[in-house]
Amino acid sequence: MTASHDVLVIGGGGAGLRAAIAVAETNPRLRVAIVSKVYPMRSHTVSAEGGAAGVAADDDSLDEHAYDTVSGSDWLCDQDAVEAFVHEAPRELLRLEHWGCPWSRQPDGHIAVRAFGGMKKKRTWFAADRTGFHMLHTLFQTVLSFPEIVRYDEWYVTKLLVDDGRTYGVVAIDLATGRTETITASAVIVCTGGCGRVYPFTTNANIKTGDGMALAYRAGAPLKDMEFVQYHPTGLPFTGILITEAARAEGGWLLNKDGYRYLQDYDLGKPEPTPVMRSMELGPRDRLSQAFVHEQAKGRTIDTPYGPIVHLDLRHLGAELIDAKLPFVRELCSKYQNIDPVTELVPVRPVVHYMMGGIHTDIHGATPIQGLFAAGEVACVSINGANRLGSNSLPECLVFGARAGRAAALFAGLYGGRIPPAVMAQGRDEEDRLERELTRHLDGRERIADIRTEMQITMENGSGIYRDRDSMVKAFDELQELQARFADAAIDDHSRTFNTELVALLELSFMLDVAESIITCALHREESRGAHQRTDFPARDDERFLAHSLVQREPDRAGRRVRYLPVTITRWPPGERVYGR
Amino acid sequence: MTTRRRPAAEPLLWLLFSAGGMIAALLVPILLFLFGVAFPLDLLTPPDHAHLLAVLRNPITRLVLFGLCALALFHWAHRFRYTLYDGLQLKRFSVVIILFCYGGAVVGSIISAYLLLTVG
Amino acid sequence: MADEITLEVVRYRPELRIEPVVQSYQVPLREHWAILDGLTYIKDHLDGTLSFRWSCRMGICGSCGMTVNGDPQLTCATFLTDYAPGPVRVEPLRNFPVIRDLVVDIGDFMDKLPTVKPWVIRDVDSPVEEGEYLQTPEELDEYKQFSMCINCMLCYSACPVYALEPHFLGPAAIALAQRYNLDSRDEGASEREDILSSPEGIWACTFVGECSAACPKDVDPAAAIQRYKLTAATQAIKNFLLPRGAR
Amino acid sequence: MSLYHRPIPLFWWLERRSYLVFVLRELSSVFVAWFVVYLLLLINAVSGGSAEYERFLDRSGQWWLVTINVIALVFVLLHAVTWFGLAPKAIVVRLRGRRVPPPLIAAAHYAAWLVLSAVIAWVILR
Repeated sequence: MTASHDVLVIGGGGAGLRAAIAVAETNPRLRVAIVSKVYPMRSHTVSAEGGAAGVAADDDSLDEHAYDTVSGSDWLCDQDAVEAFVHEAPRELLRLEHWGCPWSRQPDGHIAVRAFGGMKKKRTWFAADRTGFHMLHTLFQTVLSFPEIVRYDEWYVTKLLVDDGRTYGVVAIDLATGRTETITASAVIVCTGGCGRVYPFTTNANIKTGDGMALAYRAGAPLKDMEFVQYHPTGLPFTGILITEAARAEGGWLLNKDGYRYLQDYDLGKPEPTPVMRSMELGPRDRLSQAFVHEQAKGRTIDTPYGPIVHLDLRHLGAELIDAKLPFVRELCSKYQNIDPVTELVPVRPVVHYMMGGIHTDIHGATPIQGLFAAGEVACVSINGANRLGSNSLPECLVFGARAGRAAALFAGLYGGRIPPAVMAQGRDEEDRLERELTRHLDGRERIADIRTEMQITMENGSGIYRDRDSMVKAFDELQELQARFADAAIDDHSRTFNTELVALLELSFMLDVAESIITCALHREESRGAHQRTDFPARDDERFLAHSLVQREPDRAGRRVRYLPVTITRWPPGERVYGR
Repeated sequence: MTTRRRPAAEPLLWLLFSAGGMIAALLVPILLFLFGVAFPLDLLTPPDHAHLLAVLRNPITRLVLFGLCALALFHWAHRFRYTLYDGLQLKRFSVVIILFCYGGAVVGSIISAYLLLTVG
Repeated sequence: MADEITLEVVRYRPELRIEPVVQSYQVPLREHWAILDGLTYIKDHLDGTLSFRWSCRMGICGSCGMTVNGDPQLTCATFLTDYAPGPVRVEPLRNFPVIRDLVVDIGDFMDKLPTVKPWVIRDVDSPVEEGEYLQTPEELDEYKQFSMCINCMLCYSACPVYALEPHFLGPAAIALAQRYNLDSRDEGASEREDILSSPEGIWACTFVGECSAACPKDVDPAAAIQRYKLTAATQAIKNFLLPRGAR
Repeated sequence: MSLYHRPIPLFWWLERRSYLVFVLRELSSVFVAWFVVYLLLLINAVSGGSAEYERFLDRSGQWWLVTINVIALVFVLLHAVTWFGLAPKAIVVRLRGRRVPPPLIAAAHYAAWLVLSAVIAWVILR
């Protein structure tokens, strides 16, 4: 069976919904559709807590936001992209305000902004500490007002159809019925988010399995800067549930087992009773997570059944502030940790949170494959470089979702038309393959969960907060082995109706590819920068590596190739990252 | 989208139901306690006839009692209608139920008006 | 504390049987383990054929609503130890057609949601260049509670009216309409009036109140509906008493 | 795709305690209506003169009538308590721009109940 659209968006989160609206607004005649493996309001944008950065205050400027972002990225971002980003972010956030997003307000009715890590000024818009939830639902409900936007809810895309360097659509499974379908489109926008589930301990939802990255990678698109994996310094032990950076921005402290604000030992400034911008607890996430590892090495963390922890102290903030600005933090602590942050210390540890890397795109969201666009966490423009600043990712979804939507609309308007027969054949082949996946593993011996767990442990050991060549080579070999074992993975479930095991199998296969790309890029980058810290190459090396790594499959799919693309520098030459002084 | 039929009666019936529910909640417990339980069981001495008649002859009393009777009956009518719909799943007989319930309330209101107007 | 607990999972497999059957599994009983952790344990280690939805496991995405020992719950926010020594019965959400095992079809809600126009409607849209629509914290508080809905469907599962009257718009959809009606930036209340005041709208509700009891986010849809009844009734009286032009 | 629709039992409200309480709450309306009938009989008796009134008082002492009235009183109290509990959800009162907290509105209802009951008792028993 086939369906046909002009623009097809894969993923119904912040970037995907914004992109779909942009398409509909740019050219209302285009037939635009969103394919998502979950209902859009279940997308992982929903879990974002702290806020969305966009210059709003009188004492702030676009240049300062740009500089914070550039220095936060350890100079690995593209500065033209950052300039476009900081320029358009406030406008996008305002647009969301017009669509009904319940932003927190000042007493006079203007938007309120809060401090955030690595930002010199208060510029983070927030809706209490459920910012992502409110943004997602606002976008989703706004999408409902566009009847021309068609949705394929709970459809899982398994393949991008690419022929001769141009994309023509996807093959997807309707989960409820198990039906596979070729959905053609003149332009495809990938907005599937990140891949935190490649790691064992992550804030990411179960659905964050790097599908879009793997789809593009398999279709021949390069992935960029995949070695940069952000560890958020404050996740709850066991669950990995995120405790937002806003908790520290509102004045929370990080304490080691002696009750000591240990960040002062790591060149992050002096402890002050109230928060100081770009200092101490308001430093960037990479530096804070690294500081934790050093504390652990010094034996100053606290051991628990769920690993070593430090404490986040919010007690001095008082119940009133916590209820007004951090109600979700209080709810999460009480539900999942049985503690009340008003009176008790919150146990936290670093947790995999975000992929700086992703599908290589230009500042319009276009990938090297014609007609293929990407936006949001799945893409790498790059504005995040080696380390993303907290609250830059939500506006990134909006700014680059909208840009990709406009570019895709333009592309589809110009280059619509006939689908080559080879593409339809590809579609049929993929449908056949899925049919085989459903039955071929009848006699398999490996369990999906076992391979997945081993992959996650391999990734943590091989490319955690600190890496070195030996650990990564070992991890790479283990991944090869896991790929081989995957071929022998069994599935118990051969039903066509809502077969979540088949989805888990396909997700695992995507994750294995993404994991491989992460390790490959990390091995090749012989320096330390931002979130990529190598004990065997502890210094930043601008001479060799002030460049994006691009990893791409060889056409025969057997090997992979890494090359480097110079970073775009417009106004801020590489310098030292200074925090707290 | 098609414009839906907006029932004209439903808001009015709901208001009557609500007003009846409120007045019943406020006034019925004490009245029922006194005349239904306390006096019959001799927990309290019932008032003599002359006193009650005097109270009843007061136009304010009669107005209040009429309001209580009529609204309470409409409260019953509305609530009982939905109890039959949902509790016994009888919605298919809705025409009969509506006639019985609201018709009953109308007849009851007329009777109470008559009785209150003809107080000796 | 015993180290295992029994999960009695009600399973419906359309290919195999007409009626759902109960299947029991032994899962580890550990502190901090949610019902959902028990289910993923089954899926990963005992029986890969068990189907259920889940995603964020922090009570915000709304995927994992199920019926636990008769009550509608988010299984990621309901803990095994609270049900010890068990057994715990896990069923799909009530009042929805079951697609498979613990997966229900919420298409009905997804179809109804757009009919209440849950988006900002303005007579005249101001360009974003003119800045934000001002809204004081007090004005925000007017609708904030009703904006907390995560569409988890627990309220529909708890609502007997929805069970008996499938055309009923239902608690979450009405609460979301009220969320926009009460938003100081919105001017679309009159456009939502027809659908909300229809027999399938607020008037179908008999104020059982179970939606609000079930809501994991304290949205209180029952209150939204009652408030709208009062608004609609007052409006109806006004319409009746006042000539058309004076409204 | 064949969906499974769970059948709804006729007495679905026996499945959950809260549903049962709901149906009992709704049934309280029958006893409210019964009270109106009883009240009208009383009014009729008072109108009919002293003897008629005495006869009414005698009859009202019959065991079955007292039983009905005790049950009715329980239901009417259930009605009053649930009504005052739910009223704050529908009624939003603002004083000087601030929303009055719902528990306060409920408390106001109880206060009104108390005062009115006292007034009625005083008028009748005076």
